[in-house]
Amino acid sequence: MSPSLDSYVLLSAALFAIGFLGVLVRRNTLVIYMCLELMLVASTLALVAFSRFNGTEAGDVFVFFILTVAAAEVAVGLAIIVALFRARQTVQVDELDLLKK
Amino acid sequence: MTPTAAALAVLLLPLASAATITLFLGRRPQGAATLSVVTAFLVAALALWLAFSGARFSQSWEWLRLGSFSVGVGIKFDDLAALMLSVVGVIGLCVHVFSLGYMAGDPGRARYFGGLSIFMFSMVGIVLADNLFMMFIFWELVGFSSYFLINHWRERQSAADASKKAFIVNRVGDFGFLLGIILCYWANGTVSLGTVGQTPPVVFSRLIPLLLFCGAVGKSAQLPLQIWLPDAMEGPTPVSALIHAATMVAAGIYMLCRVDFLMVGQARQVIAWVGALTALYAALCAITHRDIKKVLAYSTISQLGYMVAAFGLGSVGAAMFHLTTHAFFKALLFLGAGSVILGCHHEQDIFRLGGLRRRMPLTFWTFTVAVAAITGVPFLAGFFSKDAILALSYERSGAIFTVLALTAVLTAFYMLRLWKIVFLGEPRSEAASHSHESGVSVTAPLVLLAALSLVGGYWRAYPGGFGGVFSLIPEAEGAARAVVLATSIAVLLVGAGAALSFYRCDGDDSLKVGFPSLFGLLSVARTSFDTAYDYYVAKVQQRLAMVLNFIDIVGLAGVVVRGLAGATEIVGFGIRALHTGRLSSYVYWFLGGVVILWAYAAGVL
Amino acid sequence: MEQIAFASIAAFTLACALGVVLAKNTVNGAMCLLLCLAGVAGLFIQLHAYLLAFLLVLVYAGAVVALFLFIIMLLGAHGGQPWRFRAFQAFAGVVAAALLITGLDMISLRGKTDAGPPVAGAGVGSSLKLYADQLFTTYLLPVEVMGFLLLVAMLGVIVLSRRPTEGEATE
Amino acid sequence: MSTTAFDPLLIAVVAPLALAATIALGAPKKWVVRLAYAGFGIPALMALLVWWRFGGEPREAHGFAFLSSYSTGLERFGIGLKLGLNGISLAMFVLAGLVGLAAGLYAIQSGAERLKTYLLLLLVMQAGLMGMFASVDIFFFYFFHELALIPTFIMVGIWGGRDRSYAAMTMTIYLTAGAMLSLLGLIAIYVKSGASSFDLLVLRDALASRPLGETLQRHVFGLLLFGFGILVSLWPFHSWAPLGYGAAPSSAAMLHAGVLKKFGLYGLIQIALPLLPFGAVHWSHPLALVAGVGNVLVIGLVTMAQRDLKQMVGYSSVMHMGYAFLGIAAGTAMGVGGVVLLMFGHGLSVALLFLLSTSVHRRTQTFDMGQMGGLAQGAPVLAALFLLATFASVGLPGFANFWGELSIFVSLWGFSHALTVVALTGTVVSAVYGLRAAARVFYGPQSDALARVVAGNAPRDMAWAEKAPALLLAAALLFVGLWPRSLSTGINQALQEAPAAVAEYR
Amino acid sequence: MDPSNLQELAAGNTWTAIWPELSLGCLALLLLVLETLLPRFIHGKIQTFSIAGQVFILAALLLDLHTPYHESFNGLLVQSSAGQAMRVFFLLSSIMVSLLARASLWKHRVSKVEFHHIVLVVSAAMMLLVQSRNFVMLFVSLETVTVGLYILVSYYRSSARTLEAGLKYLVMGSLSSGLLLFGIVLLYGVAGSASLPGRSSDAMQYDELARFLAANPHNFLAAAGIALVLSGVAFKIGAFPFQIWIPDVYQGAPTPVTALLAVASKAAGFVVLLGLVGEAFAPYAWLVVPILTFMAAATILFGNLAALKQHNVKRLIGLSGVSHAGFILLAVVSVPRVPMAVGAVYFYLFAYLIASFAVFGVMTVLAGHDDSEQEIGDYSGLSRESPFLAGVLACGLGSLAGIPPFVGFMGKLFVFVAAFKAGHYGLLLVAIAGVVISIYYYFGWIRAAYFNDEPLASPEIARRARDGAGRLLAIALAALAASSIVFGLYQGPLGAWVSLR
Repeated sequence: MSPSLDSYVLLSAALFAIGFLGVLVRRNTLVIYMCLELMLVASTLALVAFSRFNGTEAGDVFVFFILTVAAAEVAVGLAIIVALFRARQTVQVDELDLLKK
Repeated sequence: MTPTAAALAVLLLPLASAATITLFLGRRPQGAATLSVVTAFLVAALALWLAFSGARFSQSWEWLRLGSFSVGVGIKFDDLAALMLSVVGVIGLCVHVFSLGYMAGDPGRARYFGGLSIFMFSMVGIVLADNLFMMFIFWELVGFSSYFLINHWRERQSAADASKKAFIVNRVGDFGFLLGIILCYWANGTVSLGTVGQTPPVVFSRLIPLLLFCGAVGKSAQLPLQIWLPDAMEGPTPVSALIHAATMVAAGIYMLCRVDFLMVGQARQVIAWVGALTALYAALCAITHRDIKKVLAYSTISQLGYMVAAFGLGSVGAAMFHLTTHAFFKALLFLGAGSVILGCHHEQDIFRLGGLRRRMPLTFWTFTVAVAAITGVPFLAGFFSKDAILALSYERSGAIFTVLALTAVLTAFYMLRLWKIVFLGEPRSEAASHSHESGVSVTAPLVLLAALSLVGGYWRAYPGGFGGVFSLIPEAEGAARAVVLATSIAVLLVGAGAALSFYRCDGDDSLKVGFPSLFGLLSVARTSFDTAYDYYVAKVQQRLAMVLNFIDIVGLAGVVVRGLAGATEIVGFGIRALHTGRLSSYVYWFLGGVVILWAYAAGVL
Repeated sequence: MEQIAFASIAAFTLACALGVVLAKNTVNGAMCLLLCLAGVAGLFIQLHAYLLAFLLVLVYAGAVVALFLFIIMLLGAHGGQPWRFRAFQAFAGVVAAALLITGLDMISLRGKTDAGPPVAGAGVGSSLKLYADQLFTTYLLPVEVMGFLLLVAMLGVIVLSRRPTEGEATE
Repeated sequence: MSTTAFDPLLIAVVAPLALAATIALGAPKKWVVRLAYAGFGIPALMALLVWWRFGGEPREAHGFAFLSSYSTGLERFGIGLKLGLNGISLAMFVLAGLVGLAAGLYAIQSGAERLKTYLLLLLVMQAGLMGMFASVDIFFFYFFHELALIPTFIMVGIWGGRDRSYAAMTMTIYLTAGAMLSLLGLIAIYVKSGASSFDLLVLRDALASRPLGETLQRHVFGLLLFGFGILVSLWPFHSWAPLGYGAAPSSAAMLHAGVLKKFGLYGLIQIALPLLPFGAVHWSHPLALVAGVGNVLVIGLVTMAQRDLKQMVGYSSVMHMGYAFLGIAAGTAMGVGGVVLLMFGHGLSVALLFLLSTSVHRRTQTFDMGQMGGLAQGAPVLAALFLLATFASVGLPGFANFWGELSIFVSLWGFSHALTVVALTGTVVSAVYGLRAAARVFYGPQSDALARVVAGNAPRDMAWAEKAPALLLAAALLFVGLWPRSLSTGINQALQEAPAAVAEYR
Repeated sequence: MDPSNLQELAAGNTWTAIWPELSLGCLALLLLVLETLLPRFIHGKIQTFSIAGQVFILAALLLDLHTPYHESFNGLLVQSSAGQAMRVFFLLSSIMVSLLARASLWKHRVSKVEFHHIVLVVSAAMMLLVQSRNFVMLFVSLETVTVGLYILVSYYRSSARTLEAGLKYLVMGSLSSGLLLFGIVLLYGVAGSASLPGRSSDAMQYDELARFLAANPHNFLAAAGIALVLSGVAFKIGAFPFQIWIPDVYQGAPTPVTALLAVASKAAGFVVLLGLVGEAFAPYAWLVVPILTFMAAATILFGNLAALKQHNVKRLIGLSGVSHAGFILLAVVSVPRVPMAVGAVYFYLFAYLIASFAVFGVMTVLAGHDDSEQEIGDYSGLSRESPFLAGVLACGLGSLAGIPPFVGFMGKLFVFVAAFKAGHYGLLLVAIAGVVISIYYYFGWIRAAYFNDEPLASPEIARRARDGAGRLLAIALAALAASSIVFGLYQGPLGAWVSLR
């Protein structure tokens, strides 16, 4: 017997939650960014599972777009982090508080 | 000229004169004076013509309508109005003419004559008014003219204070007056004197007459609102003669007579007692005063008390009769005093005058006639009218009769004190010793008024007749007649004798020297009302105002408004502080948001 | 059999995901991410989405994670910063975890899909042909937009990571 | 509904705006004053013209005459610029024209700094005022009010006296709050009437045949009452008024206290009473109590305690608004008509008082009455006018205010006996502070402080340029005071419907 | 899938329907081409060229305003008059942003053409975004917008503040994208579920999804998905509690980008929200309306209260923008019950566009090299130095504050009427409180510009105020100020057109 759809969804949700948790608790920009990627991947997992179990097509196509977007986002995001590191010599978000109040 | 047109002319001529003076003659005092006097002459002539031609009519125009509420302007010209109008016209003319001499050289003459014209307009308005609203309107306007004229010498602090006091005290009285009118309106649906008088009026309580009486209390300076009248002597003396002796203050009596049909027994009783007590109290006050005009002012209050008492005892005739004669001799007294003041370079302290008999003979003789008239020397004007009132009171109420008789003693006492100290003896000051009689414009009115004071009591001789009024004069019969006559002669002798024998013509008040404690007591009694009111104004009213002001500014505008603003700002600061600038804290906001939304979607919230 | 495979891959994936969050050393974190992605690719295969599994490995593992590692090295940021827990942060983290787990529970317990077994036949994710058909007909517009997106991203990276030119104001 | 070729109402609204725009777009300097004369003169002329013609004009729906409408592209929304006057709005329209002209003339001769901007803002305000009362569409009624309100804030902020910044801010926030609440009330009427129109005539027809539910009327009237009440300085929401007027430049204070403030009362009379008669009855008792005790009695006493002349005038204006609220609470044609007359009279007299206070300040360099005295000797005309204005505001017969107060007092007895007594007490109180102020400023000997300020030179009396606006106001006060039928006939006609509707619920 | 079917599907791609987006894309590409072809010294002119091109497209668009409601691209997009309106909206905003950028970029040594390129692409993507009726399309265009904005926000890469803003926007934006995506996935999954009634084979389509939701009015997974999607959109529009990033990012971002974020990006978010509330999630009004009601109230209060004590103008305008989002939400929550609320949203957006760009224009002109540090105090005495700029500022702020005769007032009026019709009385009271509070800070700003007698805070600002805007920008600002009054007085075309639906 194959695993149920629910178990895939649960797994995906767990991955999503772990990603979110990482964004919450980590202070290193790079790690935060990795966690954000994790959240996207979690979504794709659910998407593929749904497509498979429901027999619908759009989900699979969507994954392609998500992956592409993620790649572009990572490129831009890392560029920003690099630029920021150049300006501030740090990747710790706690030290980024020029803008407040 | 139809009577209506004439009446309208009487009403509007002074207004036109006032307007012309205000607009065009402000810089031409001579022109203003002339215009004003001519107007006064025309008014007097037309008034007398109207009164004696026997024309009696009423007519009314709607002036304002809002829904069911309508205010009319109209003329009700009956015997009562005719009598009052004649008095106003004659006295007004005398005073205008007198003013020509008295005010000569005053820089504010134009303003003064403008004020007189406004006053004439307002006074005539009261007289002619055919409904209570209209009467109230002119009632207020005479108050304003009085204010304006008392304040004539505006650089004087005392004049400014006195005028303010006069208006405000009158306003207090008018408070009741207007309330009474409003009640009357709601009770009867109208305040037209004609309509309310014809159908049996609805007087649902003693309240209406008593409230209307409040107006008279203020205007006629009855207890406890009498305080303004002595102060009002700050105005020029002719003004005192016209407004604060002969006409305006008597308007209270006139008004009461106008609304006679609204009176009920218990209200009359109150009114009679107020009048009697005022008469007595004012007479007592007059004894100790040194200022010639203020003595006369207290005398006026006292005589007005007589009239009010007469009305309260139920006789419109007696009240109006005394009003008429009083107008003659009191105007004469004031104008005489004016003549003295003018002759003595504005010296008003009687103990600094003296010996004017020889230097100002005409003034002396006319003044003597007036004193005789007011003290009730037989066959002069005052004798008849005062007798009528005494007779009335004898008939109706022994207590009031006693009070009034006592007042008569005092009247004779203080009037002769005044007369003796001012005119007899030797001059006691530079001013008095250089005194002189003034010109014809000053003396002519004196003579005219003296004549009227001599003959004014023979009411049956009045041409044209004011039967509607004078037929109501009560006459004592039989034994009562003798008692009253005896009393009046007795009081005259007692009072006059005491004064003549007691006072010496020197620079000091004999009473003060002889009986200092009595003098002190009377002085305290005189000033007690002012003291009480001053205490109220300064310590109660003003403090209350300050406290409320404090609450308004500190409590409301400060604590509540600024406090609310401040609280908002503190919240603002607090929320601003939420922007910590830390990314990690912002992520928690997202978490919070998602959790709230999830919770709601799941039905937890 | 499939159940066991799923369970083991799922456990592995979750563990690696946790590793990303917990790893002290950033490089280790990136490696965990890589393994996690491999796990997900495995799950894709189990779901018959072979093409997508391939894409995932190619794009993510091959490009993204490599890029991450590259940057970590470039910035020298791999020296694991110690976990700096403050009481408040720890508390907030626990609360956050609790809330997320509650949310998950609710999704899994109340949101049962009651789906039957997978629909027979392979989805579009399994073959390149089907996939391309979709992409170049129905979804042609998004693909075109995606082109612009990539162009923009490329320009952005160039603009942002170019060294500040001479005279450009710095703080 | 015809759009006549010559529409005096439209001209009165557009002329000041157009001239303001001309000035803004850079009219030559020497033309600015001339344009301003025209900008204030034309509305006043138009106002007098419609006043003259009003009696003979045919009445269209609900007693309105001079009706005309213009499209602004929102017909589908039920909004259109519709102008017209009934007896009530006629009175206010004339008031706005006259006070506007006086304020304008006074501003022109004031020599204010940045005079061009000052006149420009005043012109905008003037247009708003004229439009406010000429609008039959209640959206535009509100719109024009705001149009006039904004310049007020700016003028207080720029040309104000001491504390101007705080005063302007307080005023802005208070009045915005009031305006927003009333806007909500107006929207409520718009939506709930089912007419989907802001046209007052349409609304009246719609609600006459199908009145709103009683609960709804209660709530909506409450909204309007509080909104308008704040704008009219209903106690205890009055704090802005003395503060704002104390700081405002004279012309702005004249226009605001004299005309703009009447917006709320006018709205209650023209909109709330006819459309929400049950609400009016429901709220009348609390309203009367607050207005009687709070505005008349408490503020009356507070006014007595003022030393600052301008603040005193400000407080006295708050107090007189209490009478107006009392008249509205009474809800009869007598009371409401009285309110309209009072608005007219008060508008003129308070404007005159503000004008003269500034003239006094110009001579004494202070508003502190404790330091003044004896000004009448040097400036008799100023003194006379001030006395006139004081007596007008005290309610002396012969001035327009008197008729208003009298009608209100008489009508009030039918509503509440106790409050009539309270209100009448106010007449004494106002006499006390009014005369006290006049005495302190003008009479008695010249004070030492004043002597120091003028340093030996006798203060000069008013020149013609300064006198003319004051005389204009005084003349209007006297005219209506002596001939109240010139307004009351129209007002009475306009009050055929609303009080009857109110009476039905009472 | 047989080839004929493919042909048919390919034929569904009616490219002419999206000619404005295509033209913008081409223009963007053309810019890059010109940059490589033309010599360096006339690169500055490329900016002007870009603006001219946009104006040209705008003109063409204005000739083709009325479009019947129809689908294109196999249902991925929907064209309508409202869509046309939003195209105009985004074009106007991108023209303004280009103008502002032209005035701002020269103060920084950064590549200019790329900036314009990205602005154009982002605008085109926004146009597509608001026409999307399919979640795939929605996500793709949304991400294009977002990625573009990541770059633009961090564009002044030498400024630590700008980069910090960029990073914050990046993280928060990615997080919200993640939430949105997961929500979409959940919806897609549950709607395709074979065991539920109304199963949809293509739940990425709005109408399909709506049909499914209507058949399953209380599905938990769908509700959770909707909640997540709303969270993602709330980030875009800056609704509570997803607004917290706004002041920081607005402050750090280059001013033209701040304007783009504040106006266009927010407007796009709202139109997406309208589509969701009005179409896709319509059967779930029981869920959406309370959530948005709560958001609206909290957003209005939070935005206004936070702005109360704010002195940095960019943060202030950001927070005031938050409160405006609350007001628009007020109209959005009324949409399920009152159809005219849609018109109110559009009108408000246009009013907001006019007002905001007037203010941003003045801000840009006065900004120095580091434009993140502008304080209200810096504006004191502006009316003396430059009446023109002060006037434009006053028109903008007056309109934002919502006072007549400015167009912002009409916007508020429509929103209030809509909310009243829908019966959101409590919200209206909150909104009124918000308006009153907002008066305080807008007034404070105007007060600084007009009432203060002191000269401008620094000679540099005074010089910039005197120099004024460049000619093009000045014309644009004058037009904005004028239109803020004209549309306040006479709504004719705008009113009729916006309420066409």
